[in-house]
Amino acid sequence: MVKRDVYCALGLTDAEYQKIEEIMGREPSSTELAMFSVEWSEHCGYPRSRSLLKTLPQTGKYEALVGEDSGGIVVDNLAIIFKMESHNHPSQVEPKQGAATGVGGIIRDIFTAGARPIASLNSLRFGPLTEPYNRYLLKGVVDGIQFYGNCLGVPTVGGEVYFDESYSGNCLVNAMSIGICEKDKLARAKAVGTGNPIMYVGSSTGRDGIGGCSVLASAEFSEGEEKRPTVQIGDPFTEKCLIEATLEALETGHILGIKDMGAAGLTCSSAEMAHAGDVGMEIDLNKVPLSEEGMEAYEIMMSESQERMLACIKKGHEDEISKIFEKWDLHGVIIGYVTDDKLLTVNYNGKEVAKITTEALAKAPIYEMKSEKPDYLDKLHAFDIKSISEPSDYNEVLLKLLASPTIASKEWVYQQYDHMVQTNTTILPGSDATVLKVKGRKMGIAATTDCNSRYCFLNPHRGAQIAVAEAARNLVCSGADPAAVTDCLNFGNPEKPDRFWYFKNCVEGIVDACKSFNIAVISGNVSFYNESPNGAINPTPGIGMIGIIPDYKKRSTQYFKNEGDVVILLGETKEELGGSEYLKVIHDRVAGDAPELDLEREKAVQKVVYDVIQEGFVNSAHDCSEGGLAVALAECCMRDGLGFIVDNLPKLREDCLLFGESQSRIILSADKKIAGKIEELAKKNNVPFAVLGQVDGDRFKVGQLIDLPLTRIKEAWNKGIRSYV
Amino acid sequence: MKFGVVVFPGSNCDRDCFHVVKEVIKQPVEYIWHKSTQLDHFDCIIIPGGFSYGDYLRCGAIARFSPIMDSIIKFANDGGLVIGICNGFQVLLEAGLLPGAMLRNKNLHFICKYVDLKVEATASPFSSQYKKGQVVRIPIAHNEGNYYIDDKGLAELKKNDQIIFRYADNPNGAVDDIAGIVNKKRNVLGMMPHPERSSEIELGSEDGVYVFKSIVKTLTLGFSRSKV
Amino acid sequence: MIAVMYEAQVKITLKKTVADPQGLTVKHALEALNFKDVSGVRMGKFITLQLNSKDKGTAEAEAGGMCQKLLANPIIEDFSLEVKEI
Amino acid sequence: MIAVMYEAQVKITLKKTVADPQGLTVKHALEALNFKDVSGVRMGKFITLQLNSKDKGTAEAEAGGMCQKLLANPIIEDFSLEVKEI
Ligand SMILES: Nc1ncnc2c1ncn2[C@@H]1O[C@H](COP(=O)(O)OP(=O)(O)O)[C@@H](O)[C@H]1O
Ligand SMILES: [Mg+2]
Repeated sequence: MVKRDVYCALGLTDAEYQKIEEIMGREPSSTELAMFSVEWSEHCGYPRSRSLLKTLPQTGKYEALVGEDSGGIVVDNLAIIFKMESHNHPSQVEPKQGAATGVGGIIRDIFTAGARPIASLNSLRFGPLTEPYNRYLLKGVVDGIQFYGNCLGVPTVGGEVYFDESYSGNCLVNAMSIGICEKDKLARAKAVGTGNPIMYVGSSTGRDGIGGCSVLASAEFSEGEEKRPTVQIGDPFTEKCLIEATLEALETGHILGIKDMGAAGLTCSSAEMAHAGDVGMEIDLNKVPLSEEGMEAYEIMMSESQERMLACIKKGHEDEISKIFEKWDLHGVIIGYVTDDKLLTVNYNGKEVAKITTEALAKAPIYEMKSEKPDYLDKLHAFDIKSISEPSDYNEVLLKLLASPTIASKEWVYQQYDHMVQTNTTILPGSDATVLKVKGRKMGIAATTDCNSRYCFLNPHRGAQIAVAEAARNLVCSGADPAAVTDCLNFGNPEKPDRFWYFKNCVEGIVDACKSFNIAVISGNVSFYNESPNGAINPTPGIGMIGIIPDYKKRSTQYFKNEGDVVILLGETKEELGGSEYLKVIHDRVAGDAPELDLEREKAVQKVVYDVIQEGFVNSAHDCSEGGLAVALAECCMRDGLGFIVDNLPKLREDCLLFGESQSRIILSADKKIAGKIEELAKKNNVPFAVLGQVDGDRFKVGQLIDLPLTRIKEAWNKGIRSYV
Repeated sequence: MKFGVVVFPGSNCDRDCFHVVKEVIKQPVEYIWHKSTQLDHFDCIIIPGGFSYGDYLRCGAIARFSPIMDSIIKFANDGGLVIGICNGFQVLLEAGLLPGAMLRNKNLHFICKYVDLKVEATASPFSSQYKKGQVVRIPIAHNEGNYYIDDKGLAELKKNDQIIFRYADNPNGAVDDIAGIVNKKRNVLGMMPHPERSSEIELGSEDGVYVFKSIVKTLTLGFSRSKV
Repeated sequence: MIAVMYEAQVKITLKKTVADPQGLTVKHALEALNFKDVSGVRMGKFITLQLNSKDKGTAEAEAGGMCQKLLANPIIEDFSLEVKEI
Repeated sequence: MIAVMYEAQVKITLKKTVADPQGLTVKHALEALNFKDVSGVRMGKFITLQLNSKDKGTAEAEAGGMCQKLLANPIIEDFSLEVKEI
């Protein structure tokens, strides 16, 4: 009789255990129990989120590939595969290796689809840098990403870093990766053809992260340490060899299906490959290459050792394939074969240790979760701007905001990442979005990640919409047409109704926004239980978005380029401060409602900007985000050291005007003579258009409010993060 | 004229170098797997950047013992042109084809950014197409680019005019701002910056392409190693 | 400068339970170089600390504290310590 | 698998003449943590080799060879070696 504490330790509830006994029609073996526990964990089976995730749009204006480990789009026969994934809990415990193995995992998802990884991004969130452990986390995580990504030769070209109290005790590390291949070269994550051999490839299996994905990832951090995982050392060298070997092996056309052994390792890859192919699978654990002695069957099935994959090979070509992996000093051994009984049969030491229908494993139960709006929100929304006194010295306020780590330069971070390898990066990190060229094509691929979780905390539905809108805005500012989304949904404990209410509303927000932009959500990832003793993190529906530039030569950056160019603001600045960085940093308040968002206006603004860049009318384009108009203007000056004079400002309460975070605003710079043409286009799409002033000299002048030398602006912005590391 | 790009397990700039030779300077080029030892039909061997063997233990330390290295040493001793970029430079140091060693960057961080280089010597097969004293923009991307050599060795380098590139603003602590050197015979170049990353204007600079053009020039001028 | 009186030698090794990919790669390299006897390689750190503590006991306590607080990562590493007069 | 009989502990240190920026940074970090007694820090490598050599002499010779050939770079590093039965 399986003791209660056993399956509880595995993270299974009584109800789940009952269900398992029903399915099996008998008492499960310990191996079977372990397999269920990992497959039914939120991490693998999404029992608490699946019903909502189904509502995400799977089609859009670009041909979308959805459904397998990673998704993508197809643009004239080029498949662009991408996905974002979280590695939050491991990183909180051991930042360097946690982040490193996170990068490794997401990149495996890309090349197991047959695509060569061409770029990575990362979205990072920590508590305030005033706390030593948060500084340790920032340094460790960045070190882990550079250690792994640089070694692989996949450029890390973008991302974001936010700081907020809610991440103290539970940082977020979301890694995104992009890969490309000819559409007909795409690989599937399924097993097919009774009798075809199943091959284990990569490094050997040890007792790494056993139970990690169910026990670790689905238990919130109660005073951190107890739930310590068995941390793993990332092995980027082996992963690099794995990339080359896998792509070489796929070239032969004899690999019918292949899947990463990520969370839940062999259990997940075997069960899900079989289920996806509507077949069964029989494997012999004695054939699995082991790095430790005396491993139990359940340990081998649950091991999360990194840099491993499972492949289904066309019968008769085993040797050809394993030779390729051996050439790269990797294992390539047959451990089983495809059956027609739709059962996953696992043998060890001559005994059958598990026999489960793949359906039961791959289709975790779905739970309807209670959802309830937290009562504090109405009070927060009641916030009245008049309760905030207007600052007397706007120079000081601006410098303070520029030095706030969330806004400050991220150069210290991305300079540690090789962002140039593969020689496709035509817009380096630092501007709104990166732009990669594709060798042999005219087309460019732009990528960004965005999410303001403070907005989501104040208004999850609109906050999530803004995340999508801002990502699209960043792409448009670089000259791209927003094409598709991957999401990484980081939330607290879904069993708490208020947390789930946030999750539900954020998902709905993403759905609305993506439908409005007519773009598909092609892949994603859910990370629940992001909580610490001081409560849940801000709801953080990270949005990774890529855009397409028909001709990468028509790309744009955010930097002012020519003295005398006029500085133009598209969009409307409203009297709002809710959730702004200004309110937080200067007045230490998190209050109000998220900024208003009119998706129709947003699209109109983006259309105008896309068109003027295509027409070659503008010399720079930059969206207003955290810190509002003043900070955005400052960011336009940072690279080329050109200042400006803004003398024509809308009449508005001054702090709202300078630092309010009204959405759908973009700053352009262009030759005087062309301003008229831009104005026409704006009028035609009834987008508010204003010439604020002009690029000029080396000072930063905004009406009577701000007058600073660029050197001081830069200094503040550059020291924001560096002064802590 | 034929270029060869060496591929060690873990090399990751091999495809970038291959691309520049084939598509930018439009010369014949082949990959050379680190286990092959046949180099006779090559005129210039490129040891690319990356993380050969993960840079485990020490950058370039393990790659230095790949089967191909004995052939490369012979190729170099016979006067063949060999260029090691970044990790390739580190391999050449470990192999003793160039003097000195690499230490960790002074700031202890990986640094990826464009830097200004001063061309110190144009009398080499790799820099003839630059002007002496010219300042060029070529990116670096490394963890261990802090070049070390003892005073005696440094004096040698200077005496023989072996320093080809210096950093205008030393990013990594390298002795005497050294970014690239040649051997005494001047047929082996090692440089930390990545010329292949600055050979197309869309990438921000074309200054690096002249390293490759210099090689082509040298070879077309009938430079040929004594086939032993 | 105060005369240095003690030297602490700190050996930092990966916990037995943690796999060491670097060590494995180095092992393969050694085998390829025909060092046949090697059956395992583990990579670690060796740190030498110069201490001007008032006595050996203090030096040991100090060094131990440094290992726990900064030098070793208790989650994946073990350390051992040896202090001698110099 | 052959029973492992010897363990070689290899200490690899930077030559005195070579500057050690990492050691310096660690020293500053330690001072910042209020470890006042520390007057110098040098970072090195600690490598453990498992050897199934036929006798201690062979083990020492083998390990020494490994250090000279691969594990240490004589231009910047010194190594010391200790072999014991296990
Ligand atoms: N973690 C990171 N890794 C790489 N690049 C980053 C990271 N964080 C920020 N960046 C880069 O810094 C620049 C500014 O980031 P951010 O302030 O988030 O821009 P925006 O507000 O326009 O989204 C962008 O180019 C971004 O790609
Ligand atoms: Mg932006």
